[in-house]
Amino acid sequence: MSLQVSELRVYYRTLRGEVRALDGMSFDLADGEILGLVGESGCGKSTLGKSLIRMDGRMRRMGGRVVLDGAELPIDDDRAMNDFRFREVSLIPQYAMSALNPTRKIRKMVGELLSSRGVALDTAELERRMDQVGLPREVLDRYPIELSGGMKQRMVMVISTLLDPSLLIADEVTSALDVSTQKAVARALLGFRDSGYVKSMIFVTHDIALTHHIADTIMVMYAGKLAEKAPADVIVKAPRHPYTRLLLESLPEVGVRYTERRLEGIAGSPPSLLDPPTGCRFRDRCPIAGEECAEEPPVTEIAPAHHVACWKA
Amino acid sequence: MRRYFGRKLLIYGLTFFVAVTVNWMIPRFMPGDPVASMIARANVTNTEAVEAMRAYYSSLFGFDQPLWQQYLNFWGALFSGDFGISIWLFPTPVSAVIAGAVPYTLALIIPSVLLSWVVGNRFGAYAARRKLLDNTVLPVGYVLTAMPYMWLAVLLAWTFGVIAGLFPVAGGYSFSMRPNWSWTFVLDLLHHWTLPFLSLFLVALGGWAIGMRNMIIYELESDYSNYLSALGAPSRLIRRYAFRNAVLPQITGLALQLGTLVAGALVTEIVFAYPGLGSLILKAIQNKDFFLLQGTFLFIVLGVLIANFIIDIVYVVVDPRTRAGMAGAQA
Amino acid sequence: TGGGSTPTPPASQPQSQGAVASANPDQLPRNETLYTTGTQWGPAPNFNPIREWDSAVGTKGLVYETLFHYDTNAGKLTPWLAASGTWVDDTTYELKLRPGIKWADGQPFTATDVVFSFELGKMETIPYHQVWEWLESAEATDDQTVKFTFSKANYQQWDFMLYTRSIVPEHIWKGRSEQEVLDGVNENPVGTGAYTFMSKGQDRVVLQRRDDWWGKATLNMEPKPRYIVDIATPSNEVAMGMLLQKGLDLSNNFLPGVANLVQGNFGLTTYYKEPPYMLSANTAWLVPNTTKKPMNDPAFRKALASSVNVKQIVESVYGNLVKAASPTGLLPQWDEYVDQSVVSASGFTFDTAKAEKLLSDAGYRDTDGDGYVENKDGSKINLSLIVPSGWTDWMEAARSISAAAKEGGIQITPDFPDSNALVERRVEGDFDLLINNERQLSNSPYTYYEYMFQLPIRKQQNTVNFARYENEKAWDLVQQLDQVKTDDVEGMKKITSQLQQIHLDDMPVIPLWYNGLWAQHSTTVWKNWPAADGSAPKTGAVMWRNWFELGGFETLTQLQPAAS
Amino acid sequence: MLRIQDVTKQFRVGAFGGKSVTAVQNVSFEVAPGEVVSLIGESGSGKSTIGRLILGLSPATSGSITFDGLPVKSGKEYYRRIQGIFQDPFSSFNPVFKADRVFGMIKEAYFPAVPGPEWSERVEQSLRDVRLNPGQVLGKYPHQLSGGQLQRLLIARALLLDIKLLVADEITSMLDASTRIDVLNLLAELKSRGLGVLYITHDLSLGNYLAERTVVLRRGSVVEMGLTELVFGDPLHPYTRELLSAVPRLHEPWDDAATVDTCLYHERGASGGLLEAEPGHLVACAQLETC
Amino acid sequence: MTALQEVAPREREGVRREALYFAVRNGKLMAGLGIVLALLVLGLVGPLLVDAAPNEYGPRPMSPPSAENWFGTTTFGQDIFAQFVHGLRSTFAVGVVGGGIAAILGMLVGFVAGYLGGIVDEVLNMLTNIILVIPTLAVLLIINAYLGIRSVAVQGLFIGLTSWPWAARAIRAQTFSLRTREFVDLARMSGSGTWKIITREIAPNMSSYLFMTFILLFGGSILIASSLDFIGLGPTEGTSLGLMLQNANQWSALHLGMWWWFIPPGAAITAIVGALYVANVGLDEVFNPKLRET
Ligand SMILES: Nc1ncnc2c1ncn2[C@@H]1O[C@H](COP(=O)(O)OP(=O)(O)OP(=O)(O)O)[C@@H](O)[C@H]1O
Ligand SMILES: Nc1ncnc2c1ncn2[C@@H]1O[C@H](COP(=O)(O)OP(=O)(O)OP(=O)(O)O)[C@@H](O)[C@H]1O
Ligand SMILES: [Mg+2]
Ligand SMILES: [Mg+2]
Repeated sequence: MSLQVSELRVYYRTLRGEVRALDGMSFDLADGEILGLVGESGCGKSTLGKSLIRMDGRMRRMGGRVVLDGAELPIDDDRAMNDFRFREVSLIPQYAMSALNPTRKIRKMVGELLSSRGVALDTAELERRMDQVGLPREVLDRYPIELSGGMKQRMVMVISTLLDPSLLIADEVTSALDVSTQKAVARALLGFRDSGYVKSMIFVTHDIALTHHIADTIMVMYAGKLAEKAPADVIVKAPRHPYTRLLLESLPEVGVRYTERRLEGIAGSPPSLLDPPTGCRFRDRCPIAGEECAEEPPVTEIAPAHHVACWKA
Repeated sequence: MRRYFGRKLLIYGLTFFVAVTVNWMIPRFMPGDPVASMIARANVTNTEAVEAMRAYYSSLFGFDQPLWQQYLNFWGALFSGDFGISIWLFPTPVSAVIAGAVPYTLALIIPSVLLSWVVGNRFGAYAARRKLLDNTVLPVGYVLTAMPYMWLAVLLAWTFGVIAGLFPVAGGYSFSMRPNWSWTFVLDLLHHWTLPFLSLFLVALGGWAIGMRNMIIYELESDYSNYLSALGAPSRLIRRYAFRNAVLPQITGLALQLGTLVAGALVTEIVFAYPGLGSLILKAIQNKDFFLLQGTFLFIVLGVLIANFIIDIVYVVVDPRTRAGMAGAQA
Repeated sequence: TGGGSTPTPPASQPQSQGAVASANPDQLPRNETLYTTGTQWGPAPNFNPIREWDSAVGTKGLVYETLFHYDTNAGKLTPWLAASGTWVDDTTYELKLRPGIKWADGQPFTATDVVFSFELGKMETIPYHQVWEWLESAEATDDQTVKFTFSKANYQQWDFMLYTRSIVPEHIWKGRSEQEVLDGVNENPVGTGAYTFMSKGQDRVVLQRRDDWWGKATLNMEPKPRYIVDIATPSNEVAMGMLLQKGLDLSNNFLPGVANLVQGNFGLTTYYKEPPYMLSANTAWLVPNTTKKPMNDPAFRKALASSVNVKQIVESVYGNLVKAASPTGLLPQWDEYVDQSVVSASGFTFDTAKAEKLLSDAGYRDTDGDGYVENKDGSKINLSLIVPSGWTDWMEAARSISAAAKEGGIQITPDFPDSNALVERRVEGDFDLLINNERQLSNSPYTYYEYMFQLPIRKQQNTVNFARYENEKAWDLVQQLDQVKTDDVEGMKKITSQLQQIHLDDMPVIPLWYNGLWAQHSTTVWKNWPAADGSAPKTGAVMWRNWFELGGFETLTQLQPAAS
Repeated sequence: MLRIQDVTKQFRVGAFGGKSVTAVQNVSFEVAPGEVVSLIGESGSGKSTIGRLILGLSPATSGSITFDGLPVKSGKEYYRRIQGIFQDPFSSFNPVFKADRVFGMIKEAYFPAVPGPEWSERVEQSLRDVRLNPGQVLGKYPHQLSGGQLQRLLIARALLLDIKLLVADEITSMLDASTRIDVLNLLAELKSRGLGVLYITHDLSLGNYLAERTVVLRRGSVVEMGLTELVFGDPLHPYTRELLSAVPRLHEPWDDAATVDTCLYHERGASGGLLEAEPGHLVACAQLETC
Repeated sequence: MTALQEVAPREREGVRREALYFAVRNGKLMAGLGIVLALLVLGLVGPLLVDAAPNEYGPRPMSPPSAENWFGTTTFGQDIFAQFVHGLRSTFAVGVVGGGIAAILGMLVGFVAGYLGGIVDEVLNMLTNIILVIPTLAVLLIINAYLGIRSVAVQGLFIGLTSWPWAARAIRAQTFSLRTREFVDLARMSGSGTWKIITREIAPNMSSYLFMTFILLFGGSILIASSLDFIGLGPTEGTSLGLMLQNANQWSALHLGMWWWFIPPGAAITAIVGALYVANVGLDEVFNPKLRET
């Protein structure tokens, strides 16, 4: 067991009250596992990612714990967390395009970053990893502005994994890229796992199809809670949570034509996390909701490694 | 790169052209006749003598030629370094008058601009996001920038000069001195230079500190800073990067501020009777010395343009983004 | 001066130059140096004695000298380069020069130099060109004698010429073009005077005493300061600051509030210990443009004169640093030429009621009830009083005049154009009222009356009769005055009395106050400054151009080091 | 109806237009009434530029765009018949005003004479047409509405005018998967009412879902176009194939075989047109025969 | 990327309400505005309260602050408090006129250049750059000296005419980014013309920014005016804080120890301008969540 998250609650403090962006998340992540995290916009995916590495000023942990490789992560202690960052937990941010200091050549920046963490820059290793993602070596002697979006994205990937962290969080790393670059980046992530640069990975996206290609397990979130978590194929082929099902049904696959098969979206909109309703949070939009849904459904393991939070599953 | 500088040069060229043209127009189209004032001062009553003098001075200043000719002559003279003859200090050439004053002004402006910039930026960067310092540096900085130059000058003169008697309040060097490169003289120069310098330095310092503080707060919130802290980089490194990036706009700011700083120097010189361009301009205005005014004005414009150009070059050297943009590099 | 506060002296004296004097050859010894200011306002532009109005301090008087000086107290010429001068007949003047005088370059000073200097005036643009309208010839009859022959002997003006024109060395100046003479910088001046220029800087000139100066033996005089440093302070308050910091010995600036300092313990002195503190140097006049309505009416001008509250200007604006002028406007030095009977019969004083009466008698009434009188034809009167912008004391004075005139019912609006524009308007006659003080103390009231009455009126009036007052009789009298020998005081008085009558009857210009011969001295290093009481010298302590001949130089010879 | 003929667009960049970038080159295609044409291509391929040209928001450098035979002319009359909707619903609304201002602007410009109550009626009808509850969306600020709601408001706005063509530029890329499909379905319904739609996207699956015909764009030029089933079913141009292969599909692994040699990327020169590979399927590839 | 992050704002609070909420809690903003307002009120009401005319000679020249003369008197016995309150008025007037004109010009040039782009932009940009590089105080000196600026309004006018370039630059940059926003295109497709788009779409979006620009221009004008006044190029009618400083200096208040003459005007200018700047930071924090202290 590489990562264990239990009953994690992270709220945002705002003027109007607390936004319960993560409201009791529990899940495990094994060594070597890639976890795809999907869900509608605003369901708390990024919050989870941030909680695991660096909470911003408005986030508060309201409960729960995170254990990585047997050690508890002091996620709300910015200082203590520093020892884990980069070495144990690392991140490929959503904003990879602007994540590199624009006024430093990349080689220098990497060198300074590493030495600030007390590690000497191993150029050979760095270049080997760049080769692996198909980055030419002269990139190191360029400024970030001189790289294309895809190149920057891959460079950030290489940098983030230089210290072989045991957990890598990749938050929406592909959403701004076009399909061909998307594919290359996704492949590179897989390669990193396979080469052992990272042990396990959380891949955050809203593109289920893409997740399916790289993730071993897919976790679906809804309104700050876990809805369903299962091996990728299981989620795609035999989803049990009504939300997952509806989500999949609304995906226009290549080949699906309006004239042939009309897809439907999910009616309604997700609840406000400021003051979430009691009981099952999907209840209002759920076509099969029933009486029991007024009560919050527990996460149950209905099959090996298949967790669902639904009374009807 | 070439285009960038080409463009800059074009702007500077145009600015210079406009400035020179406006400048040329001053004595010709403004009320007040320099020839009349020359004559009035000479205390001549006799009509013929007045006429003779009028003719003489008109030709001396070139007013007897057609306007376009005067304009061309003006440019011609300019390129041969001839700014005409001062009326107030007749018959000293304007260039000589300016040359006498410029060292003082430069000695005030250059150190105060550079030092205030460097120190102000350090200060501001240091203060940003440090609650306690921020709460002191910020108000002090604002009070300093908000001070009219001359008021700070007057306050300094009053406290350190009149009350404490630590510094002289007028002149470029002691009146008992004759310029030479002995230590005593240099120390004396510095002694006189201190208060005017301080007044310029402090006002500008406040501005830079504030500017830097605001810039760096933005930079510390930027994506690359967040990324670095997510990777656990120590705040020392993050601050260093943020500083470097925040300094860049401050460089452009320096270019923008030059004009104001020059103006500040003028006022300060007047308060401290410092024998630089500021005192000269004031006298030129009071004495309607058009030619001297033209000369000083051109000199300042030229100085500011050159300084701007240097800043532009520096900017290109320090900011890779401009270079990359100019080379049209696309990866 | 009301309950004026007396500031406390500064804590210490930062400029203790004397201490290290001997250590550094480039530093002037404090106890042998006189620091002055109030004459130059920027770097010295030239050393050309012909440019009497803007040459470096001391060019005339310290470096170049004149034939005579004029003793303002005794009211007569003092021989200087000349040993004597006499009218051999009504149109011939013979000048004897002192023997043994040498130029600074060692060449002897001779009669040809004098002739040469006067003949420079034949050039049209030289300021004293007009002397050749009535001077026929100047010739050196021997090394020590010059004979001047006149077509018309203007005695009063001639005396003025004698002490105001510098004598320049022929052997150096010969062959200079008109332009060089008028506009030349004259970089290395060679004069006969007691000083030479030692150095010149951005804000100062330094003069050094010539120990081989002829006057030391011949006149038995020696100016005491070995060095004179004249500093170009940009403004009066800076001069005051330096004076207080003991950086200056003599300030010839108008220093408002100096009365407080004189009374406080600052080591500052002025000529008088009490108001007006200063000697008088010139008269400030209110000049009406007599070509314009209603200033063309003598009755209106007289009413105007009565409505000006000079006392308030003297007290509030100047803090009693000046003196109210007598109705004749003649300087106190010329008191003997004032005909008291004329003054008491026709003089005026500030009297609002009188002004109102004069106005209504003359037909100026407030017909529309706005508090101001109208012209006789009912049109509004709104006079603008122009004063150069930036001349703060005059600006204040103009405001005061306007306020007082309002009481009397005359509407006057102060206006502050730039001095250049003002000069142009004055020259062209494009003004209602202005204040002017351009005539200085001289050897004769003639210069004042010339200023008041000169005819003919030209399109442009450059230096005199700005009021454009036309009175043939008066001008005739002025010319007659010029023809009176300068030692004939009674003859002069007879004419000046008539002129005073005309002046007071017609009021072409209205005298306001006497501007001071601003001189405030510090006794820290030098003492025995001129003062009204005791045995102190009675000369003026000024470095102003054209004043060395009027006693400024003599003051230098009377100074004593404070330490002695 | 809409006819684009040999359109080229160059942008001048740099000081005084020193350099120029060709964003669109020799593009020709048509959109018929009631037809959805999808414009597909990678980022920067010139899709949005074409959309803006059609909408008259920027002028073409050369070539002609005609609508019902008349040239594009940005102005009230033109926009009565053609409207556009853009990628980002949040930036399409002025954040400082209420969202329903977009309707007010239409009234002000086109229907000043229509009395208030009647206008409200029309607006509400139009909102219902796009399946929005008027009560839920009127009088709210943009940030109080969801992306899907906002996009639908924009469609409703366009429908107030009797438009014939809607240019929809990536209108779903900022939306959730489920909202996205709702908007797409709405477009499809409009089509059936006779509205022509130019659907611009980089998501091939969406283009495929909706469009009768597809135009594939690469670096400003058309590389392949034709009936959607032909283009997607039998892509001829290597670029189209590569694009298709890169699309992640739920039930199939990525198809690496489709990645082809770069030598095949030779397009016909700017001079050449497109080859007709089969009826209704045009392609630009010089070496088509060899692959 | 940023565009994607914007999907979340459904939960965002009302922008305005939030701004107000932070505004009233922002110490800098409140303190700054408070000081400016207090001085403004003093300037407006003060002249009604003191009966001494500002330039009228009084009976007690050179007296330090006392019950009769709160701020003491000048060399001529003028009541410094009377001058001060009148001076405040004209100082604010110069700020409003100068800052207002500069803001209008800056907005005009900035909006037009930023929105129209192309050759118009090039030309305006060049103009802006030219005026930016020319040391404006020197120009003002010349203009003032020759045209004889003799009233507060004209002084403000000239300051306004020369101090807009940086504002134009900043506004242009903002407009540039706003112009690519899609609601601008939408407005064009609703038949709005250029002018309407600028005033109704773009400007309201930068209202806080424009306000802040005005504040800075306002403060700047006051400072420039005081410098001009000080060198004797100020208005000749009436009084202003800069003129008071000039007078104090000219009449040697410094050397005569009359501190009460030169301290209040300078302190007031500093207070007004400084408070404006501080308020500006406060505003910045209000409108820019990133800067809020967490
Ligand atoms: N700084 C913040 N302050 C207050 N609320 C926030 C903040 N950041 C996020 N939230 C709220 O927290 C909830 C979860 O946000 P989060 O960013 O984790 O969603 P997400 O699933 O990553 O969405 P997306 O797919 O749009 O990135 C949302 O309701 C959002 O409005
Ligand atoms: N205003 C402009 N000035 C200069 N170049 C431009 C401008 N607009 C677009 N371009 C360039 O034209 C090309 C095509 O841009 P366009 O926006 O049409 O692409 P797109 O296919 O819509 O891309 P995306 O999928 O990213 O929206 C790009 O290279 C772009 O840089
Ligand atoms: Mg997210
Ligand atoms: Mg696009």
